[in-house]
Order: sequence, then structure tokens, then C-alpha cells
Amino acid sequence: MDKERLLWIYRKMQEIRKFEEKALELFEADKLRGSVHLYIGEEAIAATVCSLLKDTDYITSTHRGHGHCIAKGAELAPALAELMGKATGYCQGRGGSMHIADVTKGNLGANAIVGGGIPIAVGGALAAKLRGTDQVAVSFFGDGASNEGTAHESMNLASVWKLPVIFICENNGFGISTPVKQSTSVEDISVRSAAYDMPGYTVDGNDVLAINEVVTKAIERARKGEGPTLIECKTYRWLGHWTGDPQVYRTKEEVDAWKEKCPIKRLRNHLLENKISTEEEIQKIDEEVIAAVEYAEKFALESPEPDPSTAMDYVFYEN
Amino acid sequence: MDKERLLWIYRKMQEIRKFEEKALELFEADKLRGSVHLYIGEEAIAATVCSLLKDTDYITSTHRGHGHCIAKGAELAPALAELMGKATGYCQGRGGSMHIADVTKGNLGANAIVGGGIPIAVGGALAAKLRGTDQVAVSFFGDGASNEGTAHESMNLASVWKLPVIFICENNGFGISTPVKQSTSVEDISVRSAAYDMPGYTVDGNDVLAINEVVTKAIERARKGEGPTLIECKTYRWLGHWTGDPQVYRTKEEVDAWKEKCPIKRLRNHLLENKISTEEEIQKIDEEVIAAVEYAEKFALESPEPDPSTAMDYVFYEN
Amino acid sequence: MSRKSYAIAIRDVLAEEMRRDDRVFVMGEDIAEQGGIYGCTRGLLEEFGPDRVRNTPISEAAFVGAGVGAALAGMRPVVELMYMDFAFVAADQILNQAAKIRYMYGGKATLPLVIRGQQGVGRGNAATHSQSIEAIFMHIPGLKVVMPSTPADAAGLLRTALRDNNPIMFFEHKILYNTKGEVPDDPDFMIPFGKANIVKEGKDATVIATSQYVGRAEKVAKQLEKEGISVEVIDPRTLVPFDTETVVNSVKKTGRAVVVHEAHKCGGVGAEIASIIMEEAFNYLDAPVIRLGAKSCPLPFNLGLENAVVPQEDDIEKAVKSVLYK
Amino acid sequence: MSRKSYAIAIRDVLAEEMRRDDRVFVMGEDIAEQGGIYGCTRGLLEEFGPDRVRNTPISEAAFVGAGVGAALAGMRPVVELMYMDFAFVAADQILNQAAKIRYMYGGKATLPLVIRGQQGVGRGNAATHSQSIEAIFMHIPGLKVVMPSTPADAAGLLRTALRDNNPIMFFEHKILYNTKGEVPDDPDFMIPFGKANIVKEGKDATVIATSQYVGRAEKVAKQLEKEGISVEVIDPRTLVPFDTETVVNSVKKTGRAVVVHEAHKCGGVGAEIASIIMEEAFNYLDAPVIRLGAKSCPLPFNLGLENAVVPQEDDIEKAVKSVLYK
Ligand SMILES: Cc1ncc(C[n+]2csc(CCOP(=O)(O)OP(=O)(O)O)c2C)c(N)n1
Ligand SMILES: Cc1ncc(C[n+]2csc(CCOP(=O)(O)OP(=O)(O)O)c2C)c(N)n1
Ligand SMILES: [Mg+2]
Ligand SMILES: [Mg+2]
Repeated sequence: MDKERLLWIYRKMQEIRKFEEKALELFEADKLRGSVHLYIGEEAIAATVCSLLKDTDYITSTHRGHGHCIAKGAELAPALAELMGKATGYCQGRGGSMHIADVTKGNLGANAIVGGGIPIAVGGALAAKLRGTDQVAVSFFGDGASNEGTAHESMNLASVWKLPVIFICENNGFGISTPVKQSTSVEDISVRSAAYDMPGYTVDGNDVLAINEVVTKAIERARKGEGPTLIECKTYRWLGHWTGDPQVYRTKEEVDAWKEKCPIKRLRNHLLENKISTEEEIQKIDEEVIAAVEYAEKFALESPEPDPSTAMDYVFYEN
Repeated sequence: MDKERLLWIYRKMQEIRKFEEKALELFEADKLRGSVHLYIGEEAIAATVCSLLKDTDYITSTHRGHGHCIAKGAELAPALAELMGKATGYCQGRGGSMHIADVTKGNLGANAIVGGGIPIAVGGALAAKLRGTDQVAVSFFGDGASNEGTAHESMNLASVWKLPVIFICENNGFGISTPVKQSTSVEDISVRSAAYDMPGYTVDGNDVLAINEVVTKAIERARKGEGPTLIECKTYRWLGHWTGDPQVYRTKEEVDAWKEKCPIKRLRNHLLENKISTEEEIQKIDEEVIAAVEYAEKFALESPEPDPSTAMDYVFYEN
Repeated sequence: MSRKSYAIAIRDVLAEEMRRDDRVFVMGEDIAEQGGIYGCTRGLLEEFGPDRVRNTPISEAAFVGAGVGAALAGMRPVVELMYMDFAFVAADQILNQAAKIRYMYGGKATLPLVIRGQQGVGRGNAATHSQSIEAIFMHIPGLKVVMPSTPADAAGLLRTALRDNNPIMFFEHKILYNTKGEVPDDPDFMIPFGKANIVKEGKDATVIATSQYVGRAEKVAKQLEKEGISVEVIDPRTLVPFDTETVVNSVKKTGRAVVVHEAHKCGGVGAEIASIIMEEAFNYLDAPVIRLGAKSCPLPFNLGLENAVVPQEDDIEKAVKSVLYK
Repeated sequence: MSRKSYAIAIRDVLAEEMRRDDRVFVMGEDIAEQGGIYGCTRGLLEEFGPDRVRNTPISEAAFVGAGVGAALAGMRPVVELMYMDFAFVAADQILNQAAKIRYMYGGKATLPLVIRGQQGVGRGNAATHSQSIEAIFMHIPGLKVVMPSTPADAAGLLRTALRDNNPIMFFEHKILYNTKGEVPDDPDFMIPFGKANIVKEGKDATVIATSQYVGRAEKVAKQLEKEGISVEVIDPRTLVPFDTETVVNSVKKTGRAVVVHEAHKCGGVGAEIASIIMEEAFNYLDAPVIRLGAKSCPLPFNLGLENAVVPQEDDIEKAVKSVLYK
């Protein structure tokens, strides 16, 4: 991977991290409401996958969607404004964290229905195939979502139609409080790829290079018209499922052990150890990210609430 | 397998065959309406599987459910009466062919929604597990149904809960006009068992002995509390998906070739060649079956229509 | 004008629009070689090929969802549900995704998706294959809801649907497929949404009917004419948007109204229409609005039972006389 | 009597009925260790163990269907849907299976299944997690539909549900969970289905309200009392069966009615209730029945927008005055 892309990934991971730390802070200060699911600890996946995509490629995301959204090109200011329900947010305050989208950048949307976005990604890929372009569609979904009927139906459909979809299962060990072992019949979800006659890989979801390798292969396969791939990225969410989660289902030790495996730290070390980049260069990115998040915060806080009299706007396209 | 059970299977297969031939005749004579999906050619599966079940074991069936219903112990007369919508039918004329059930015999019902019965079988097995009995539940479903979300969700659930379910996929090569290859990402649907960490088998669905072997194993496993099994039985439906099906999707040659593989003829030959039974004994069964079907026809034709003033009965249990 | 069946009217519009706009494509169960089990896509495979005429696996959530995604990505998918009853298997993709996405995204997504299929009684399909479920899609905002009652309406409304940029539920009726009528040949023939059809003018009472009940109400109206009762029959044609004005103006004129549909009376579209009439024309009403719809039980298999559950022409006649206190 | 929250009232009845009848068991997402995300099953795992308190995979169709099957097989399952909005993912199992099976089988199957969960606005969950969808389950016959508005009602209605032999949709409201009230300690305390609660008597106008709007209507009624307007507030408590008599008698007395609920007005339960009132008490009505419900748009995330979409107390007050022509 070239330096430029590595630094891009690093920057996106930091943007996600800092953006979410800010979101949490605003939530705790009661300036932000609703269900906010944080991606902290899982940033390598969204950032690496999206580093391989063009603006014209599609993704569908999940309830835990900030990372995918930012990695797919969203600006932080309107993203944070949307989390605060402001008129300047990506969805003009109508969607919030769980339904954030930026279709202009190929993000077909977060999806608050577990498994709800998977068939939508298949549809994006179908559009590409019908138009004869080399666009691909990436569907992000969780370990929990892998047990929804839509996961199965979508993988089968993508396979029989040889659609350019990359199914990225973010296995963070839990669906809310339920450990994968309790919910999922297999240890490595990627083995399910055999049920759809497609390649399947399980990778360390905190390892940018490992993710890059398999996703590159999957995207090539997709662009060549050879069909879908299932990739499972094993990772961990550092924070509760939502803010205020009592986390009865795991120990502090377990969480701490995973914090040691921080994907950002890991990439940073890789960049330095291999002399791909320098402390200064990285420091500069960090500072730029912090400045961007600060700007986003200011922008979001100062933005107006949507006008209640417009509540009914945007139900239908006015033909 | 002992002779008694072999002859029982033979008898059930004949009952199904003759019952359905009669149903078709009545349909063509306009004495029977609605969607009637005939099982002719696939009889070995229902008969062999149900020969291994007790009355207290459960099954769930499909839109193509006459075979399962008869094999699980339904009497022909009220079954045919139900197909004719008569007051004496199993469902008092409310269900018809697609919704026929006899819960007293453990048949939790035909199901006109493709894939709809699969989770219901899982529920039957769950009840058994909670009560600590050794009951099992068999879910019959088609190749087409295997692509529904419920198939996936149910197999995963049964696996993680180690429930005594046997998933019997009746792969007859088509879902209406759509060949398996067009709808299903794998050639042998049983390979999907690996996605649920359960044993999977593909067998010749026209071969009573082969079916018997794997189903016996699966039932033993289930009764011992070791969990579910997926069994794919490859077979073929001789007739159209429904009466009047133009069958644009296959050739007469293909149909004829499968008729050569008639499961009833095959079992009959086996019984005779291995001197398990005699022409006379088999002939006697055939005659009894024909008499039973004739009786059923007379019963059904002479039975009254349900009284329209009772149309609202049975919506709710009156507590 | 050409005389054709309701099914062929649908098929022809699909073909014409597919010729006109290569973003339009169709998918569903057995719609390719088989041409759909009611023939509404017959011949399309031959003309447009397997890319644009796609047999799907039996996975309604996936292929409705793929329709949502393809629409978001700039295509104009038409998804056939073999029976509208199967919408329940894909309900999340219709009600939580298709219906809400444009709004949730602050108007920044466009979702031109037509979900079409047949529903209703008449072929002995019993409870899971005979329902009329339009009320559900009227209740959840974000979907346009269309119910053609004639071949011409099927053609004109379907073309409007195919050129609309919103998700649309297009409810055909299985027993209308073989009914024949004159259909304009104009390749741009469209019937606007939200414009009710006054099927027959009248002055004594208004009957608002949908789908197969439009023809039946008209028949009853003609009979009553002989008895000197003048009935106005209105077909709303689209439930979302709903043409309140035409309905309310009619009731202001007649002072009496009957609503009849095949869906269950309880919680059906008739309740909404009756309530709108009360809200908008209370002072004009000389009698309470009568609603006719299926009784509150699943649809039975037996024909006699089925007829006892859904409204009969007799019931319409009685209801009209009842609002006239005759 | 014990003072407890609506959530705890539910939890306690579940525990009591599980003690009483070992066929009762609960399953759903995160209901075991976690005790449900709103705490309605907290402590049950400890008392009853993992066999009877089961965390499910995120597969609503499978575990609702497993509830159907287990009920058919003689158990008495209670299935929690984390949000009632997820009923759409399992809609077929609820609407085509649970609701219809007894009827389709000619009365020869019994299906004691309680599907419970919360719905509604109030926590900034936006369009897919804030809906009120009871109208859909009222429309499709075969399900009883329950909507408790207080801790005591939650307890009494839930116990009735758990001892009923039919499939039941039990709609809780997320913002009611923390409301407290007196709940009878009687382990057989039950509130019969189909018996509306006259929350407050009055003579000038009737307000029929459901779920969280019962309390809000009562509050408005008390305010209006001060202005000399006497409002009767009725909570139907169950929509199926529906207590037509109590509602109609009240309107016959007051001559005026307002229906208020959180679900979308268009096609909502209010339309059914308004229509019933018109049918049964037309000659007593001095004004058209007013319906209040959410506007026809998906529920927005922003609080100000959300408040603009669902009825406010102010709207109730205005509606009451409007039916009184004040
Ligand atoms: C259909 C549906 N069921 C349940 C939920 C509630 N829910 C939201 S997130 C979640 C857990 C999802 O787990 P997973 O897919 O592993 O994603 P993660 O949260 O771990 O990223 C659940 C059960 C939902 N939103 N939609
Ligand atoms: C959910 C649903 N989708 C579609 C149908 C229509 N349909 C009825 S039978 C059938 C084909 C089923 O194929 P398969 O499962 O292979 O069973 P077979 O008919 O071959 O026995 C279809 C599509 C249905 N009844 N339910
Ligand atoms: Mg997870
Ligand atoms: Mg098949």
C-alpha cells in the first residue's frame, strides 16, 4: 500500500475516533439525544475498506454508522450537526445518528434496522451491473446481523446474480449484551460463504494491512464481474453498546486487553517503525483532525434547529 | 428396516399417490377449487421420514403438503373433504389444501407461505426441549424455500439452542418455473449445514432406504439432545407446479426420465426382489388403498358445505 | 383505443416504459420464462433479455430491498410480488426502508420504486393468499398507494407510477386480470394520482368503492336507477394521495355515503374515508356513512364461507337503501 | 397495593405467572443477563434459569415463529420485541401465521402467545424506532391488541394476556416505563379484555385516548374543568376486543367526541373509533368526531420536529373546544 493511502487511512481513523469522542462528550453534556452507537475501537475496518473505494462505489451501513459515513467521505460538520438534529445536518435533522446518509458520496445510508441495509447494498450492486459500470457495493453489518434472514437472502441473491458486492461482517463479539457464541452457530462467520459459493475470509479487524489485503482481492473480483465475497473482520467495541450501557456481559479486563490492540496505535507504530512516516507528519494529521472536530462542534452547536413548520417536508419527491 | 415398516411406507406412498390422483381428477371435474400442489413423484420422502416418527413428534409442512399430512397419520376422508372445503374436512373447510393440519397427530400444519413453517418447527422442538421429552420436530421445505430468510434464521436458532429439529429440504429442482440453478447459490443445499455447525446430507429422495439411513441418524442425534441436522432429498415433481401449469421450464423427456425413477415402483421392486414381500401382499395393500380413496371420495362428495352463518367461528379461542 | 385485458394493459405499459427508459427493469418470482403467474410480464424476457427481466429466488426481503438499493442508485425498478400477501415477508424493506428513506435523509435521496402485484379473493386461495392489505400501506407514510379497477386505469396509473420518483405500492386484483376494456394507445397516456374517478354520476347517495368493488358498485347503481334511486359511484383510484375534494363534494351534494372495499372493515380504508367525510361534510350528512368490508375473520377457503365474509352486491344495495332510510 | 413503575409491574407479573405455570417462558433479544433494555425481564434469569429466559439471536422471524410453534405444541411463550417497529421483520409470522392458524385449522389449534414490547416517541429514536403500529394488528383479524396506559393496567392486562389462549399483541410505551402507580398485590389481579376504563367522568365531551395519551388527556381534562368544561376521558385499554358500548354510551351522553393517539392519524385506530361512533351514535352527535394523531410523515429525529408531528396537549384542548364550538 502506498504511503498516501496509509496516511489517508490513519487520518480517517483519527477523524472517526475524535468525532465520536466529541459526540460522547456532547451526549453526556445533554446536547445530543437519541441512540448513539459508537464505533471506537473498530475504525480500521471502515477506514481501510473505504480507502479502496471510489465516490461512485456504494456502501450501506448500520446503526453503528459514523465510521462508515466519515470514511466514505462525509464532512464532519454536517455529520455532527445531524447527530444533534440540526437543520444543517446531512439529513436536516430528520435522520439522526441511526439514519445518517450521504448519497452523493455513495453512502446509501446508516440503517437502524439490524440487517436492513444488506439487501440495499445488493441493489446498489445490481444497478452497477445493469449499467455495465465497474462500481461495487460494500455492505457493512455486525455479527448479530449475520443471523438475520436478510443476510442469507442477500448473499444468496448476490451470488446467483454474480453481483459486485463485498459483504463486510464486523464481528465485535457482541450484539448488545449477547455474545456471539450465544447467537451464532459458527465461530468464524466467514465459513458461511461456502453456503453461497463465494470466497470467505476471516481477518484481524484491527489490522489495516490484513484488511487491505483481502478487501483488495474482493474488490478486484467484484469489478471483474466474478461476484461477491464475504469478509469477517474480528474486532471489539471499546464502549458500551450505547452510552450508559451497564456492560454486565463483559469484564473490564477484557475491554482493557482490547484497548491494547488499538488499531490506530497499531497503524501509527507501523508507520513509524517502517519509516513510512514521521512523528511530525502524524502529529500534523492529529492536529488537523482535532481542529476539524472543533470546527464541527462549533458549527453544529451554532447551527439552527430545523423549523417545526417544515416537519412535513421531504416525505415525497415532488414530481 | 423391518418388513412391517417397509410395508407401512409402501402403503403411505400409495395412499399419497392415489389420494392425489383423485384430487387431480376432482379438480379437473370442477369439484375442487383453489391452489392444489401435488406431491406425486416425491412420496418416498414424507413416507420414510414419518415412518420414523411417533404421533407425539411434530412436523411442519408446505404448500405441497398432502404427502406430509397423510404420512403423519391423517385419514384420507377428512383430508379430501378439506381439499373440497367441506364441513367435515380437517379444518372445517376453512383451510383448504394449502393450510391443512392435524395437530392431534403432531402435524402443525401445511404452510402456504414459502418458508413460513420452518420457524414453527423450531418452536415445536423448543417445546419438547423445555418439557424435557424426547420429541423431535421435522421441518419439510423446498429448494426454493431454502433461500428464504426464515430457513437461515431457523437453522441458526436450532443450532445455537441445540434443538431436536430435522430440516428436510425437498429439492425437486424447481420453485414453480425457476430452476434451482437460477435461485440457489449451491448445487447441494445440504452444504449449507456447515454454516450452522450441524451435519448435512444429500440423499436420493426417491430411495426409501437411503432416506431412512440418514433420517434415522438425524433423529437419534436429535433425541439425544445433540441438536439439528439438515437433510436434502433430491427428487422431482411429476406434475405441474399447479394444475394447468404450462411447464415452459422443462421438457417432456426430462419428466419422463424421472417417472422412470418412480419411488413407489422402486420400493415395490425392492420388496419383491429381496423377497421381503409378495405380489399378493402388495396387491392387497394397493386394493385397500384404492378402496380407502374411494371411500374418501364418497365421504367428501356427500359431506355438507359449511354453514355460511358459521363463517366467523374459530377466530379466537373462547377462554 | 385498443380493447385489452387488465393483465395485458399492465404488460403493455411495462413494455412501453422499458422501451422508453432503460433504467426501468422488472424482477420477481417466475416473471421471466413464465411471464408471471398471471401473465403480466409475458413476452418481456424475449424483448428485453434476462438482465432487465429477472427471475428472483424466493427471498422477498432481499429482492424488495434490492429494489430499494437499485432505486437509490439511479435505476427505476419494478418489483412484482406474486401475491401482495407476501409483502409481510418483506414488510421491513417496504415500511421501514422504502417508505422512510427519502424523509430520513432530509430529501436527499430519490427512490423511484414500483412494487406491484395482485391481491384479493376469488380463486379459493384462502387466508394467506386472498387478503387486501392496502390499509397498512396507507397508514405508514411515505408510500403512494394505487388501486386500479379497470384496464384503462391500470394502464394510466401504472405509467404514472413508472414515471413517478417515489416508492409506490400498486395493488392489482386477481379477478380483474381477465376483465377487458378500452385502453388509449397514446404512449404517454397517464392518469394523475390523487384524482378520483366519478364512475357514474348520481344525486341521492354516494358510493365510494375500490378495486373490484368499483364495477360491482356500478352494477348495483344501475339496478337502483330502475328503482328511481340515483347513486353516484366514485373510485378514488389512489389512496395516497387521496382525492378528498371529489369525495367530499359528492357527499355534500348527496348527503349520504357508503364506502365499500374488500379489505377487512375493521381498520380498513373505509374507516379513514368515513372519518374524512364526517370531518369535512358533517353538516351535509343526512345519515351516518356506512362502511362495507370483510368481516373480522381470516378469509376462509370454502366459497360459501368466503362469500359470507366479503361484501356482496346485495349488501351494497341494502347499504344504499339504508342511508336513504328506505 | 404496591407503588411501582410500569416496567416493574410488567416484570412482576411475568415472574408471578412463570412461578404459577411452568409452561410460561420468555424469549427475546438481550432479555437474560441484561434483563431487557428497559428492564422488563430483570431478575428473571436468576430466578428461572436460562431455559425459560432465553436470549435470542437477532432473528425476529425465527423467534416469533418459534413462539408460534411452541404455543401450538402446548407451551405459553412470551416473546419480547425490543422495539415493536421490529414486528415488520417478523410480520409474516405474526400476521399470516399467529393470527390465522386457529381459524385456518378450523378451531383445532390453540395458540397462547404473547408478543410484547414497547413503541412510540420520546427518546429521539427517529423514524424506525418510534412508531406506533397497533392499527395494523387491529386490521388483520385473529390477534388481540392490548395497550396499557398505567402500571396497574399493565399488570392487570398482562396477566389476562398470559392466561388467555390466543395470540396477543401487547403494546407498551417507552415513555411510560418509568411512570409509577399503585398496583394491586392480588396474584390473580386481572383486567378483562374489551372493558374500557372511564378514566374521568364528564358530561360535555368525550375524549378517547390510548397509551401515553390517556394521562395527557386526563391532564387536559382537569385543566378544562377549571374553565367549566366537563370532559369524560376513556381509555379503551384493548383495541381487539373493543368496548364499543362504553365509548358509544359516553358519546350518546356528551354528544361530542375527540379521539387521540400517537400513531399516524391517516388510517389509524382513531378512524375506526370515529367511524364506530358515527355508525352507532350519529343522531346524538352535535359535532363531527375529531381525530388527533401523528401527521403523515415518518417520525423525525429532531425533538422540535417530532413535537410538531405528534399531538400535543394543546391540540387536545383545542379539539375539545372545537367539538364544543368554543
Ligand atoms: C431488526 C432489529 N432487531 C433488533 C434491533 C435492536 N438492536 C440494535 S443494535 C443491536 C445489536 C446488533 O448487533 P451487531 O449486528 O453485532 O452490531 P453491533 O452493535 O455489535 O455493531 C440490536 C439487537 C434492531 N435495531 N433491529
Ligand atoms: C413467501 C412466499 N413467496 C412466494 C410464494 C409463491 N410460491 C408458492 S410455491 C412457490 C415455489 C416453492 O418452491 P419450493 O420451495 O422449491 O417448493 P416446491 O413447490 O418445489 O415443492 C412459490 C414461489 C409463497 N407462497 N410464499
Ligand atoms: Mg456485534
Ligand atoms: Mg422445489
